[in-house]
Amino acid sequence: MSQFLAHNAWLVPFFPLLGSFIVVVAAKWLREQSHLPIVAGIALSFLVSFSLWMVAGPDVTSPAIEWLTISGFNVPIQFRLDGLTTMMLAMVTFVATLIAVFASGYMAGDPGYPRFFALIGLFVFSMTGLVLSNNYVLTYLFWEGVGVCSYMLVGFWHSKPSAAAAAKKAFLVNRIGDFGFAIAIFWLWSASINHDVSYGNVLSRENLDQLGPAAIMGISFLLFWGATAKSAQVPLYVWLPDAMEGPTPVSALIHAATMVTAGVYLIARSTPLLVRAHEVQALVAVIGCLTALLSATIALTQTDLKRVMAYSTVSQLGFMFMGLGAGVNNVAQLAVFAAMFHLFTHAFFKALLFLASGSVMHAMGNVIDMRRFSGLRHRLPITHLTFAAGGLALAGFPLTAGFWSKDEILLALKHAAHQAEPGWGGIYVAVYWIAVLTAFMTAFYTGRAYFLTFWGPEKLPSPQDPEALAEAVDEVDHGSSHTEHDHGHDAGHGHDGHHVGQESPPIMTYPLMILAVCALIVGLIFGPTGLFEHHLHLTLGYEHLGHLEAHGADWLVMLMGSLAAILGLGLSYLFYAHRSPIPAQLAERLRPLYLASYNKFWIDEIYEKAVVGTTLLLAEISAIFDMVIDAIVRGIAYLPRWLGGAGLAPFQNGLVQFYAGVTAMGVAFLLIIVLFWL
Amino acid sequence: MLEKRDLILAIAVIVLGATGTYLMLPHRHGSAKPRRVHLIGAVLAGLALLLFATFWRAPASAISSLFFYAFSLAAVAGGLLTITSRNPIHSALWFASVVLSTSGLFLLAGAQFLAAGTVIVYAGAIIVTFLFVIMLAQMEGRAPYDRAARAPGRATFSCFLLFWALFYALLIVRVAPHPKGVAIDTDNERLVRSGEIASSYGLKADHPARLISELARRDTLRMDDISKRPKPHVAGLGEALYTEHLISVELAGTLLFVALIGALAIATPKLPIRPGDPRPQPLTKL
Amino acid sequence: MLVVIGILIKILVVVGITQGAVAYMILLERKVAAYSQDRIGPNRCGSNLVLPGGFRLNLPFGLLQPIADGAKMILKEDVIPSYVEKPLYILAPAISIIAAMIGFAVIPFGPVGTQAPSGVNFQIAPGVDIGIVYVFAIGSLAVYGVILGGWASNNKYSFLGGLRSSAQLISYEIPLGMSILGMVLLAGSLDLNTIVNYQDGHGLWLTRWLGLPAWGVFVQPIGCLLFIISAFAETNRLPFDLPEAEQELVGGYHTEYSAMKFGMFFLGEYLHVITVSYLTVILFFGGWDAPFLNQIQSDWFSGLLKALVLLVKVGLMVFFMMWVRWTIPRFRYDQLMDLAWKALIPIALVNLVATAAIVELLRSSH
Amino acid sequence: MTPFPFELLMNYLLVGAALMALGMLGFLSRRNLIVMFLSAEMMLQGTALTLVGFGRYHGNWTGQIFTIVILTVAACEASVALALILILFKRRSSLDVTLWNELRESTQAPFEEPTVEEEAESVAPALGPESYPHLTRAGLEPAHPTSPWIERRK
Repeated sequence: MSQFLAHNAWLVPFFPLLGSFIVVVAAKWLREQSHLPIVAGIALSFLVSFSLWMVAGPDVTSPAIEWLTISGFNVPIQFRLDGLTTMMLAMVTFVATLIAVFASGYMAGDPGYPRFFALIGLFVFSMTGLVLSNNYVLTYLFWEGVGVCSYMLVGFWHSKPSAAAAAKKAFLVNRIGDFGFAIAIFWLWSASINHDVSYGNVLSRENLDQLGPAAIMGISFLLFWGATAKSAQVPLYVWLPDAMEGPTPVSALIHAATMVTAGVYLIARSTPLLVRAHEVQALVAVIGCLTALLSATIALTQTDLKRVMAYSTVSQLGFMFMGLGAGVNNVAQLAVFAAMFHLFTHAFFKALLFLASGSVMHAMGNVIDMRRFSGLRHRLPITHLTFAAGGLALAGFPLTAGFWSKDEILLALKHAAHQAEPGWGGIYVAVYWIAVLTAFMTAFYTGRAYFLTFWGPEKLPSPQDPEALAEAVDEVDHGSSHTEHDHGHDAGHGHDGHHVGQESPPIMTYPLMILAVCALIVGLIFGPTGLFEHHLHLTLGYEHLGHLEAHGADWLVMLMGSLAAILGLGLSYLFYAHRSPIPAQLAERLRPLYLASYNKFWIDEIYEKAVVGTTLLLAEISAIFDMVIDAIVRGIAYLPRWLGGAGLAPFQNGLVQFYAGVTAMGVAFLLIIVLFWL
Repeated sequence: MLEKRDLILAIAVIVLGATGTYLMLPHRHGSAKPRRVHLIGAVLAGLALLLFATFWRAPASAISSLFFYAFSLAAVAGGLLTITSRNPIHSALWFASVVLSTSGLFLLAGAQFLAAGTVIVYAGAIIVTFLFVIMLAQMEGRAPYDRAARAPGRATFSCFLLFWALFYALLIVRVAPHPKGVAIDTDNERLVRSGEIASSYGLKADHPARLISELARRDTLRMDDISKRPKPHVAGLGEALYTEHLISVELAGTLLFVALIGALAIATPKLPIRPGDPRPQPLTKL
Repeated sequence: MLVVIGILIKILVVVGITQGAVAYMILLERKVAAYSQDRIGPNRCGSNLVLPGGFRLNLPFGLLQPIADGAKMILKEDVIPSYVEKPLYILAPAISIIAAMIGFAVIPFGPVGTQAPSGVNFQIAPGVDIGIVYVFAIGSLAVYGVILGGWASNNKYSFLGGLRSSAQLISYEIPLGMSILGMVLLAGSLDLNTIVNYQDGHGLWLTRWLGLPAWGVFVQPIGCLLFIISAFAETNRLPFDLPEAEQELVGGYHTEYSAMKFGMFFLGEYLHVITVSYLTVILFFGGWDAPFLNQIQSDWFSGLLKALVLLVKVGLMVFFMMWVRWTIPRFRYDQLMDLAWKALIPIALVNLVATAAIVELLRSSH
Repeated sequence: MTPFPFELLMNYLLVGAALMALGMLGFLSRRNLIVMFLSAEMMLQGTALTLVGFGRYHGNWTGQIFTIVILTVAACEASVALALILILFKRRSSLDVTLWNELRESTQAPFEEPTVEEEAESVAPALGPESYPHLTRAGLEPAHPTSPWIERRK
């Protein structure tokens, strides 16, 4: 049975691919039914993934199919079915199924409906392939596939300049990370035993033992470099907030299931390698910490609901990296479990939050600025309740999903502070406290978003809003339709005829409800019961990781986490539930800080000036140099042209007999030369 | 290398032939050449042909040599007249004589099937050409382009230069007398190789597969079998065609088929465009 | 040298006999025509003949008519119009008759090979591997006589006749050639002797079961039909005599010819009829094969007997051709072309492929 | 098999070379497309002769097989070339090859046809009354029309 299932693991990526193939081929006939093959494909893929959960084991692989064989370099198509993979697969396909169902309602009426679903299918195909593949090269292949799909989906409304720019940005930033990953693979290939880059070989003990310290550190660093781009860490996180330009289900997919988790997965997969490089681990933790803090600070002041969610994703990813970075010595196992558990729970509640935001946006006629609506809890009861559930989970409210996973990360950090090499412990202590602070901020901005949207006096967006007017003026000024907050696609996004302020149709609310239930209880089911830990234990190389003899629940850490969550939520309730003037006063008082947060610390502008400007300058200099080269090349090219025009053109007189005569003469002369001179 | 007598003779052939042919070819501007010039040209060319014939060695038997000389002279003379006739119909007829003589030479070289095949194919082809000439050209009488040649001097020079090169090359060839008349043994290796295949299977002598493999390693390309007796002509040729050259046969068939379709596609009469019909757009903007 | 002399003698004999035969075929044709039209036909020449010795001879059926005809042909004034292309005008009838005569080189007139009596060879050029291909090659040359005659006459009727004939001959050569390929496949050779000998044998299982000889007409009925139809067209006989259709084209390509030149065209045509009849009999009617004749030992007597059988069969075939001439009306030209390209060639192709498949199956079943 | 010594092979090669050169000459100098086509076929004949001679000399079938392939190619060439000639004639009502030189270099001037002298080639003189068949005395001699038959051939 398990053999049978393992042999058929290829079905997981195959079903979504088949679905998108059907959509592409039959788009003309399917039109408004284009979601059916995709939803069916992803759902089938989920069923297979779920059954694969049963057969997971550290060394279960599907049979290898020969693919790339260049003497000495052998990359087969082979799938690995260990705990990590099956966990990711089940999570990805489950969340993706719900998102696809939601999208079938959300995207209804869009002219690119079939294209959208074809891309969704391709996206899920790439992600499942990435998770399944058993070697770095195949992973890299699907890694790029994920990148391409995200490019096409973020730029789905490509006629909108902002969407096109966001897609380009996402792609380019990801290329920077891919570069690091590629070099890591080259290094692995040259340094590993047998030049075999499959996980089973690379992460085996013999191989890790024979790698030099420089190789271990360098490869770990490069892998982490690759992960920073994909998983939106400082300094390459800038693409993720902009990716909001895509349709909301895409955002949900990217943030929850498919794209950003790829980097975390890569690092988790390579944990046996990473735990041998303490410096890189510390770097991972610090970068994660920085990311979490930075994005949480930005999220505090954003007025765009989806943008708040985006920065919260960045922040939560930072948490995951903190967890991954905490795996020193004996904490390794605990740390990676914690990070992956957070990834797991985060998928549910973040998908939920994004879909709920989408639902709000859908109901508000594509307006997403929180200043333009409020008090929606009576109008959108289901959205309200589900958003609340997701918010609680994100804030880490006790007993919700986020609580358990965040708690484990904090626990891992705390242990890391004790277990780290002498001199490094301080870092982890700092990281720990910043994490607690970030948790508090998380709870606060989650509460802020929630209360601003659903509480307070009921208000629906109208064209007379000062913000709306400002936008309109902006548009006139700039002479373009590019606006930060205009997420919808005005022409035919299918919300015409839909009255503003109504609850979304059931096809959109049912996925929300399912996800809400998951967000509330999934942590309770998998966390304290040890189910998750037990399953993840079946991963390649994890049994050799250091682990603590006994770690029960640490009440102090739990208390800290709960306290942070409850304090944050309480503070936001005070500030925003009934529209107190305190936040405005605070913003006035701390104006520079507020502005910095509001403008995202001007990171984008700095990048624009520093990186893009430098590159352009370099290009200018090169262009001058190029002109010289061009002149030489053209001069050389002109010479034969001139010679031919003057000397050889008369021979091209178009008379076939002339050509034949020349041929005859040529043959005769050649023969004579052969006869007399050779 | 070459005997002086032969060299002089060869040069005489070339010079006389070139002069004669040039005189017989139409004038460059189509001006009429007097009958006398034609006559001189014909005499010179005929002289060259006779001198050329001295380079031929008569075959052993009298009848063969009679036929050989007749056919060869007819072929070359026919070729000369084909290209010098003002009237394309005469050209076609002279070419028919060339084809018939060539078939006769094929027959003398033991290529009976080819001789008959050439006659069948070319008889049809020439008749069709004939019809074309009659339909297209003869309606207006002798066209200016039939009366005038394009650069006859230069063409004669280059072609006779080519002929001289070929002629000289053939004259200086000296081969060692052939011991058996044929070159064998180069493909013994192949026989051994296929024999190995047969024996490696360890088949019994009367096993059908063994028989087939033995059949396969017969040398199909030789005109005589292992006991040096000539194979039956058509059977031998067919065997060689359908074993060694099967791909060539298939390719030739494909080629014929494609040419058939191509000729039909090219020559199918297009409907004339009447005034008022939408004009077809020219395909210039490619 | 003896061989050469033998061959020359054979040539003389064959040419003489065929020329004589042609003369009497004309008489036969006239008689057949007459009886078909309920007339009597020539019946004077030879009756009431007074021989020098005072003997009176009374030959029936106008048996001396051919001699009178021949004498007329030879003695008539030979007119050559001044507007003709003279060399070709003279060459055309010569080509016509030569092409008709050299086809006889490979045709066996009597038993050859294993059935022949020793030392006798009823064939001018024995052992030509490519027999039937040779006959076709020569046959394709015959068209030159017609088209050159038509063109050189410089007369529009002749010209039209020549054009028609060339198109017709080229078209019908294809089904003619393809119709015999079935027999060639079955016999496994292009040599006429081998094909005849095959028909002595047992043939396919169907004919064996029916108790029929393995004659081409039984093992290749479709091929036989196609061959006979195409042969009529090749010989320009009615119903395919469009090149010389009297009513439309005056006389076709030989309008301008008179005297012996005309006679040569005539001769060529009838020689062609004989050739084709021989071919039909040899390819499809068992050659010299006749019931009970196989049992006789090969000697002079049986050899002559077989040659006689062959001759009788050929005579019947010739009679058949004349019979058809006075029975079936002429085709229209487009119908003629349609028949060749749309009916005969496809049928011949199908027949060929089917035969090839059957031969292959039978061979592999052995 | 009768022997086929080198001398006999040489005969074939010489005749083949002559046919080849003559065909080339015809192809180069004649302007009628059909005659050019015939010349090209003549070159193929020369080649075929050479190949058959070589095949016989070496005692194998290869030469003949090559020649069969040449026959095939010649047949294809005949069909396609004649079809092309047909449509070329339809376009220009002429078989002159020099009219077709559009593939020349765009900067080149088109080929200038040398002026062909009209009626340069004198046709055999009309013989007047003698152009009629010589009639016997039996019939009356008809009056001669003013334009004799011969004019049709111009």
